[in-house]
Amino acid sequence: MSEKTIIDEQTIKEHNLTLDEYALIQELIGREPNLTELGIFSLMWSEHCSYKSSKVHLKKLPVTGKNVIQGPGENAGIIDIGEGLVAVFKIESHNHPSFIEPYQGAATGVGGILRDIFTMGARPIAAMNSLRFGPLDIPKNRSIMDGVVSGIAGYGNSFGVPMVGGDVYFNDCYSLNPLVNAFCLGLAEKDKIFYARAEGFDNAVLYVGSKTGRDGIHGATMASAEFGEDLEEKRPNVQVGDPFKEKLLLEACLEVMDQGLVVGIQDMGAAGLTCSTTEMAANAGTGIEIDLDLVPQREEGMTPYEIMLSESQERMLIVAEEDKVERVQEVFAKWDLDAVRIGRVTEGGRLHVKWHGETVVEIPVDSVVNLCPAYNREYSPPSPPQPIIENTTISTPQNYKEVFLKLLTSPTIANKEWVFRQYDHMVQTNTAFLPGADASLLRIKDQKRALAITLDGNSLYTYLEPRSGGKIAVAEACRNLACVGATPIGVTNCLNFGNPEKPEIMWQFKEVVEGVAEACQTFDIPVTGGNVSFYNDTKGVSIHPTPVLGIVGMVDDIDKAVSPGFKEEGHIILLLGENKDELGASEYLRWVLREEKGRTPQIDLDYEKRVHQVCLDAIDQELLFSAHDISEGGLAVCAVECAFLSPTNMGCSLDLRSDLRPDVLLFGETQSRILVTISDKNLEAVLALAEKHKVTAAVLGTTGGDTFKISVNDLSIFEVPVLEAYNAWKQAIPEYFKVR
Amino acid sequence: MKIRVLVSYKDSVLDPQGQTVKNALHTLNYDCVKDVRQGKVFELELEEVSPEKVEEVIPEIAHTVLANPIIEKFEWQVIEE
Amino acid sequence: MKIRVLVSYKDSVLDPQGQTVKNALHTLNYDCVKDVRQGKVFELELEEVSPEKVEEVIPEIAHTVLANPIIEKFEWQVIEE
Amino acid sequence: MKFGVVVFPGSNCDNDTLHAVRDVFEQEAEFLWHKDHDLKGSDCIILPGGFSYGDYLRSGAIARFSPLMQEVKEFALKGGIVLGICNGFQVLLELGLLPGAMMRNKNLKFLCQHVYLRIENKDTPFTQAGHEGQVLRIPIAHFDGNYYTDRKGLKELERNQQIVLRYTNEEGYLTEEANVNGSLDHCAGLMNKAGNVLGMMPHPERASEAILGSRDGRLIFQSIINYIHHT
Ligand SMILES: Nc1ncnc2c1ncn2[C@@H]1O[C@H](COP(=O)(O)OP(=O)(O)O)[C@@H](O)[C@H]1O
Ligand SMILES: [Mg+2]
Repeated sequence: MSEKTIIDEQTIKEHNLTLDEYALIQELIGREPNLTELGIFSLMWSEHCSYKSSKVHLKKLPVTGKNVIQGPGENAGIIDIGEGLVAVFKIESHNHPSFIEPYQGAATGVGGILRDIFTMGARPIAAMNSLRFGPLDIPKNRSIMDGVVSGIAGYGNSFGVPMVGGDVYFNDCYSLNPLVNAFCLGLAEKDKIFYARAEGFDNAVLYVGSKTGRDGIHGATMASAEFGEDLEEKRPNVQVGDPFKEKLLLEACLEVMDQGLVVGIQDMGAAGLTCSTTEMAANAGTGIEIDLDLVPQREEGMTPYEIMLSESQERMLIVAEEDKVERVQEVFAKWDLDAVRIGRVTEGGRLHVKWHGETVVEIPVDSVVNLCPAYNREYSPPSPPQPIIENTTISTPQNYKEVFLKLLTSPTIANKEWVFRQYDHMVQTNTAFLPGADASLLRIKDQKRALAITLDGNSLYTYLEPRSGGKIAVAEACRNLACVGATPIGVTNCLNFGNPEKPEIMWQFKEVVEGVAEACQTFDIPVTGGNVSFYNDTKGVSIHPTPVLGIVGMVDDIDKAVSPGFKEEGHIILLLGENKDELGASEYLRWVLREEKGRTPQIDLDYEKRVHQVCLDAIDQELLFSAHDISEGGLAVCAVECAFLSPTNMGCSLDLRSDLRPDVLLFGETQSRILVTISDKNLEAVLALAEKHKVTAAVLGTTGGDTFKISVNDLSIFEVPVLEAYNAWKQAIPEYFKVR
Repeated sequence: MKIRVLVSYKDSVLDPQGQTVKNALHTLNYDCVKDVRQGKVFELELEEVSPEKVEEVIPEIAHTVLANPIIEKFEWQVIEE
Repeated sequence: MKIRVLVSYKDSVLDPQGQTVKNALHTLNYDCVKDVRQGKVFELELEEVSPEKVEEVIPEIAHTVLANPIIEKFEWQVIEE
Repeated sequence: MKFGVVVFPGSNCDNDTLHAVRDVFEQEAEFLWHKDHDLKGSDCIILPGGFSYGDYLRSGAIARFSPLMQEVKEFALKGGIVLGICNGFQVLLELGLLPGAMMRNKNLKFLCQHVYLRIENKDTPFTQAGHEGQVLRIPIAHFDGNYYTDRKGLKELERNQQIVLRYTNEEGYLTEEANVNGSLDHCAGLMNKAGNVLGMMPHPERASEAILGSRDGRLIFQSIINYIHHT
């Protein structure tokens, strides 16, 4: 064996392995590993690849259901949607790279999630992204946001996947640790799904796509370590994405799949060749033998360590039968791509890597892929616990109009057009609802049915009450789907947390996962996959626990789907659900009163589900003109958004009756509420549906006029021209980016 | 005074644009072109600065604004006094 | 042999990218920067070509491929023999 | 009639365009591979949107060297109907079939949104189903759509009524704000002097079905179909 480096404690530490883990490695392979082998274990046993801290808790998520074809474990989850089609979807984080190099970090994040989808045989039909930044008055945060958004745009637009939605939240905790979570949905034919399995002894192992360079060596371990002062040094580990190559790769892969030339396929994302070879072999109970001299290389003099650990983008590993190799190569040549045989599938479950005629790696794949120790890390709630805040200590607004306009300028609430205008959200001509609706709606060509997708996750809730926040994240995503008329069919989730070695972070994690699990169970939706991103701490400060839920829903008849904007003057505005005395954890408290405190809204999942059912039934019976869920900013913001999203900035007047304080009533974020509009003649039918499902429903007002008016118990609270409110909402984010 | 700053990807970083240009040149039968790297050039017009100041300011500007030191390198020269 | 080709907008064409860089520099108080123009630089690695051939080929490549003569001009130089 | 939709590496509106002419307008239509030399008897060639060759170097700059573009050029010079949409428009400019060049959008950002266009010249194969001054709502999605030509070139364009579509506001006025990408003279769609080649930045194929929010793009395809049927 070459590369006889002595492996000392320092080396082990640099590879983010503990001494116990190292001892286990020695035991598993029956000798000292060499440096390349150590690198391989280090990658595959990193938190990012092995889920060693999260596994025990992730088991609590419900993963089964009658339509689940593939749950967690593969590159993406798969749900059978009938008529011979499957939906393939997944969410991934690219937080650390996006902080280091916002444009390329975010771009390659998009590239990675796209490959996860098309490696399974699905054509990506839509993408979304969930972003978290620090406050925009800090220039560094603006430049991160600018870079991230243009990076996502740069990659997605060129590749040709519509970026149809997402969410953006702002909080101090993301200042040195932005979050970039990328979601993608693909469609495939049920009988043309491909897995990462190296089946069939002696089948050829082909390397396709871009050449290998010294990119992002140790990217996966980087994503598994806290950033300290040595940030600068870790910097060169960022890759440059090539969306053009990726597009060619997509077309070539789908073509060889369509022609039945592929046995198994796996993208080379984080952990590159290492991950794809070992996982494909382990999944199939086989081994793989490759010769590194055959790997297309961009740079000279690369060592086996570098080649195996490189994270160069836009590459895939394909296993094909010997007599099909030539045809595979022809297809790739048509798309101007390399497809090079680098090895073969072997018996005996070992990864065998040769270089310059010598064996440089010889290890059991199972030990690398499946035998990483799982940790049940210590957890404990923070002490002291999060402070509760009593309404009585909160002063009521002097000037409601002013406060309301201010709330609309919170970047978390403000219009996100500055973001999504940079994304091609219409390519592929399936986008039936443009960004701005509660959920994005995608038609399926030649079908009545449509898919709806949404991302959600309010981390202020999960910070203050992790379990309840976890439930709410699921509930809100499902509510977004219900608002357009979609029934949820599957969940993917990205769990962004701090350092799991800290007991209070682990506690947050456990609580959130249990909350998410409970909600998914109640809504009866399977979790088909996701991603965990730990170590989102910079200089010892952790982000708020941030689960991002990506939920896919199905609309049976696209012509019945409903959007959030008011449609016509004189419609009745009806509230489904109840207003409660809950102001804690609200965006109003955070942005206007600068208090990140209080209890989160309490959620009754069963009631929530019934609210969705009322909405879904009403949409199915074509009783609703619009529906919009109440979330950040509360009832007032929800209603004014319906005005903004109407074709003409149509106003409304709300005449509320309530015993609640007006500020609580207007800005509180009680869950399980949907604001709908209906015509006079349908009022009774909708009320009957509400009664049937034991849901409270109340008429709040009517649409029309060009002002937004609210009164409570006949007392006028404020009135504002819709246009004035609209401008505040619309200009808030662009204002930060104006050249001064 | 006129300064020219050249910014390009570090040698180890993939340069998709340069590669694509190279391939295009090959289809046009310019086979003598073995490699292409593409970068950016900035021409800065400066006023009222001493040569010493320039020595200080330009690398600073290049490092913080014009180039992204994580993936890019730069060089600069005076092209007009 | 290494050739550097610089491509930039003709003087008559507005250069919004350069302007944006200039504005960014002004916000950072680099007031000495009066103007910025941004362009592209290509570094071509050539093999097996005579100097005469280079004189012929490079302007051709620059004119037909690297620059769009409607809006751009170019200059070139040998940077490594 | 038959449409040929050219596929370059990096084209990503090729399927959308084919869907529009073949499934929505029920015309014969086929993809044309950039490496081939065969127009397959098409009556109208469409260069679709996307990022041919990644738009590296310049938008459309490399696609123009594709083998098939020789045939397209000859086809156009003989009077064949050619429509370039978005990236296809950029290719036509680079190819020299249309005058001028594209620069980055004035705000230096990619722009995806609906815009309003006014038909400036209805006596063309591409707009004859409409009327002069008619305002269309069609989406754009591009980074380099800021049209430029020199003063002399512009005069020429105006003299020949070659600017077929202009960015306006909803009421059809040429406001600064409506000219989202900063194009010279609000140029959104440009024709050659002979009148058989049109380049337009907006995507008519994205506005050809009610479910997509607008059907105004149909006018362009309908005009071409009418035109071909009458010649
Ligand atoms: N990162 C993003 N990318 C694309 N669209 C976004 C993004 N963030 C927000 N949007 C769009 O803006 C709209 C409003 O966003 P948000 O305020 O987060 O809505 P909500 O919480 O009600 O779902 C949504 O339709 C969403 O799709
Ligand atoms: Mg919502």
